[in-house]
Amino acid sequence: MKVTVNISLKEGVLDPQGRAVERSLASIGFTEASNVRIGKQITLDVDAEDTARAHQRAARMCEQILANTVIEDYEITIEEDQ
Amino acid sequence: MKVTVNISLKEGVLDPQGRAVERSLASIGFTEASNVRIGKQITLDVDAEDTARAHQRAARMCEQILANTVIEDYEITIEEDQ
Amino acid sequence: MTFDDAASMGLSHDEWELILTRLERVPNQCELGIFSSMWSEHCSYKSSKKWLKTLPTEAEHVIQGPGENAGVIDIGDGKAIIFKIESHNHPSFIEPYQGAATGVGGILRDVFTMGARPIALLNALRFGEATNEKTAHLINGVVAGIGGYGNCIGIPTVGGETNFHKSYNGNILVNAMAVGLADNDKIFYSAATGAGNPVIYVGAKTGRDGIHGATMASAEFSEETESKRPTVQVGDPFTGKLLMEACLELMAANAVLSIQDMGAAGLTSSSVEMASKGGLGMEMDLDLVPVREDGMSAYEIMLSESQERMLMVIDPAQTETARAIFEKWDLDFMPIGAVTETGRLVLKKDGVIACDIPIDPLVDDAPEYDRPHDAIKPLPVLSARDVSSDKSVTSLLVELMGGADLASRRWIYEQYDSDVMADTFAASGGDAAMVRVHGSQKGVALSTDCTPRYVYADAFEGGKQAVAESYRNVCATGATALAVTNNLNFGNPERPEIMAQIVGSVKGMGEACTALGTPVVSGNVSLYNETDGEAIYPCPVIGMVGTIDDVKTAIGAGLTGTGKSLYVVGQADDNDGWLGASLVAASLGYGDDYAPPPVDLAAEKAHGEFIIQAVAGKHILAAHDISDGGLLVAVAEMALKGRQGADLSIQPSLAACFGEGQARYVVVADDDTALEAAAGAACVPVMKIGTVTEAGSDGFGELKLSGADTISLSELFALNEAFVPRIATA
Amino acid sequence: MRVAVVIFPGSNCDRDMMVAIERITGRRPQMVWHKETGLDAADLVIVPGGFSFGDYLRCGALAARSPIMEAVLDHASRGGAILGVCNGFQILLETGLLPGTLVKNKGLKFICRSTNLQVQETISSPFTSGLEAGSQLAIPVAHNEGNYFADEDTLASLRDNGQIALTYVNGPAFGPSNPNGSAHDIAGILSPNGRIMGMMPHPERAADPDIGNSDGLIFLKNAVEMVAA
Ligand SMILES: Nc1ncnc2c1ncn2[C@@H]1O[C@H](COP(=O)(O)OP(=O)(O)O)[C@@H](O)[C@H]1O
Ligand SMILES: [Mg+2]
Repeated sequence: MKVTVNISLKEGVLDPQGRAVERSLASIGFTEASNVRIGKQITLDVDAEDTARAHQRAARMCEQILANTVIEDYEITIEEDQ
Repeated sequence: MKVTVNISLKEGVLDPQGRAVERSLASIGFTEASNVRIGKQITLDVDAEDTARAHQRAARMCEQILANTVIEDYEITIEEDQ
Repeated sequence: MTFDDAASMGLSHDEWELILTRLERVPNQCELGIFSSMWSEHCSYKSSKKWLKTLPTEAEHVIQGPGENAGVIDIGDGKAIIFKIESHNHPSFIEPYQGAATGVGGILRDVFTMGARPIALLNALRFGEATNEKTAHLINGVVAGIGGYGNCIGIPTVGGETNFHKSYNGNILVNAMAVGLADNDKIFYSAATGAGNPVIYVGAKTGRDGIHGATMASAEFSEETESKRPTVQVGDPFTGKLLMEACLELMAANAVLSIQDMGAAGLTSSSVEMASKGGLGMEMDLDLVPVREDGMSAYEIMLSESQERMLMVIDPAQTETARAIFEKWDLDFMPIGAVTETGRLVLKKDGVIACDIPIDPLVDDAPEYDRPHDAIKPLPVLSARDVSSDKSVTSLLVELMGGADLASRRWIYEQYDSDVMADTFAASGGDAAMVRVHGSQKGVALSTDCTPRYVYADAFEGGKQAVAESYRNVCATGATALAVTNNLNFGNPERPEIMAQIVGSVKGMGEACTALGTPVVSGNVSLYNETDGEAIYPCPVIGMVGTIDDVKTAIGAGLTGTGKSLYVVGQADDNDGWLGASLVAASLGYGDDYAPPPVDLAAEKAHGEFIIQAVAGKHILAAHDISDGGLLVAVAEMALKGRQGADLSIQPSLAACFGEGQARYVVVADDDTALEAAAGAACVPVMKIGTVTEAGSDGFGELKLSGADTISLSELFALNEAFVPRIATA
Repeated sequence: MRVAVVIFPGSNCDRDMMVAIERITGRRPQMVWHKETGLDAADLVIVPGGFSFGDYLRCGALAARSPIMEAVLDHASRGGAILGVCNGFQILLETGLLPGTLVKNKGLKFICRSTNLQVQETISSPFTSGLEAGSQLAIPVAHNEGNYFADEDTLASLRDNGQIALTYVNGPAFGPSNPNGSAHDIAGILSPNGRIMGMMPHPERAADPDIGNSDGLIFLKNAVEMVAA
């Protein structure tokens, strides 16, 4: 199963990277962009009998290694294999 | 408008981080995970009259700065403000 | 507000009553938050103040002792070195990367606030034992965080020390030291001056990060705190770099009257300290503070610990110059208030007064406790005759060098940029690190040290030893030690046995600093390092600074000069050796309940000065102090570093090889007669212990010991290098 | 001979490079802030190391879009000589002046240590022509993303055109000779016309015999002399 994990900084946590990118965007003329936040998108294949199980395992992976749950939130989406 | 840009490495481009994550996942028992790839997810607000325009501007941003189109692909999704 | 609110902010009942008396009314939440932060252990040093006052802080070369953002010493040629060490223990346990990174950022601000360009970073780290499940995660995060900040901002991290011990399983220590260089007549202080002068906020915007970090650093840990996970401060070294450059540029333009970084307790402690030191008041409009989140209350703005911010009072005529500099560096620059004559801290928020309190009580009435402390009970001396082992000294050497205490720290220090600024003469991997004063030949020698097991066994001797070891590390390069900074890491001071450690080690440290002529010019105290009632091993870290006139004359610890003689300086024969609290004794099952090696300060000084002379007189080609592990370990370390071998004639006994007697060095003599003559003239005992031998085809030498097996140094090297990477990737 | 050193917010090897160049030429190079737009007819433009814009987004990405880079591109199009070191190399890749990309080190960690470099046989270039092919230089690296990557065709053409200038080789330094996993052990490459070079190791940090190593000085001195020639 194709699993996508989106990892983003928790609200209120400083995102220095987002801030720097926002400034650069503005400086080259993209003044309409604001609130830039930069997170990660991890994609992986998970061998599991069903989506529920894949979701459960992916959540475990996030808790243990993929996300830094002190400062990050994660969101899992699953696409069944065709 | 809320714009989400997902940036991923083109196929064939080396992803040492993805490989390392895959190895550490396996080492702590997540042997069902494979093909781990690490990309970015950038979210931003774009001030634009309509989705088409927001999309066009976001694509410009990607081409000019957000993605390195030599090695990265990008995908834009737009959510209209409520 | 009620006492319950006060208690939830960590205030005692007496402290609450005192606030009511001083204000003659009940404080509001913002005011109470300000009192609780200013009176927290972290900001007020209420448990340690009484003892810190006993430390020697003066000398002719001291320009500024404790009390400012950092200590300042004169190093001649119109230059000053500004330095300090600080802990970030609790945040680093919760979020190792960001905790360590913000620790580095914070200590750098302390140094450039005073007008210095930072030129070096060091650290002192304590992790739990290798088998602890959290150790790998913590060491990876902390080391990456230290590097993440220091590498990015472009200050070389040149040294440090690392220990592993089970007492740190639930409470690691992350102490960071920053060293800066300034002109000795261009030092900036924090005392506010001139009623009516503008108070300017510069740097990053304020968010809800780490609110009440100062009080968190003053509380014990429990499993519960760990799950509470307060908002973690995130470091932004990029903004830190811009802020550093902008501040230094502004100082060069002579626009700054007083300046203070926002560290623990953020805007609260910076404004209160500036006003208090200037004997003045301060008025600020919090609506003008640049914020990055909506709806922040006065309380939140005052207590936020967002990083990369500064508060300053500037010359009003220079406001536009100042603004232009900050604009160039893309940083916020905002006049938010003015210095007043009232002696009060007055804050406005949403057009109304949010706080109006006298400043004096925040500083002067901060409680000072004389906490009860147990007497130090002398421990039995472990006699060498009572220690035996069926293992050979060579197998013990291999065991020690491949274990947690003595294994190479390369995996750690290769993650630090130690060369940026292109003035690094010697970085990690030897005794003291050495950086050159830019544009001159002068070298600054730097070392951080503490041996917690000695302090645990005998706080007084252990406190002395931390200073002595740091001193030796500096002397071993040929540099003269000048002054120290210290970071006192202990458990809960409300327990008499912990307080005894604090009192004992401060006394020992003070005595050593006096005897060695190295006053304490700055420092930091971190208490309540406990988890679920288990205290850490006491860890009063010393950061030592010395100088040498010409870096090119400094020597290293690596063996060099095939055929040259090896000597021990500080010892005349090898019939005895101190085994109590030594590494070899621990490995043989004799715990830490024996007296640690006593420190003879007069000998330390005499031997240190002899080494400096011997370096200057070119009598010695290499030197290494004897510390953890004793003589044989010292020689093995020199051999590994210099990639040469040694033929030794010492007794293959436990005491001779592994005794940890103090005030000793191993040196390579250029000329035996000359060295012996110099030693005789200085009345310093020396003992010839062998010769330097050539490296073999594998690039390493061998260690030969009469009456014992020969040790292959390439094998020893592999073992010595393997430990840290192995536990870090566990 | 005029040398210009470009400075971005977050550059941190600009001063080191300035000192090294001054030692060679006896003159302080022109130090150019990223918001400027002109390069005063420099003969050699150096993009130094550091963490321009915090290395946020991608190393070198934000710097590559700075105003001064127009002038740098202009200089390049006129056949001007450019040297990018470390972050400067990353910036030159982001602008497309050099092919390929630098990804995270194989060990995923920042690495700071000395490396041993071998000068390769290359096309005619001011950066290599005075150095003997096969000779070695000990120059330190300090980076997180120095793992050179390009597709097979690009790598083949780099090799066939003689655009590989420096490679990591075995030497006395501890650890594997290739510190970051770079393809073909690449430490530095040239543009097709040889006028632009990018390298990960820091020659300006090994440019002072008083603190122990001057192989970087040899490299920089040669570059300065050859550009001037
Ligand atoms: N956390 C660290 N950061 C940087 N360097 C370190 C660190 N830990 C140890 N080192 C380096 O490793 C070497 C050995 O450390 P240590 O055994 O504490 O030395 P010593 O016994 O001489 O004080 C020293 O050069 C020291 O600077
Ligand atoms: Mg030492």
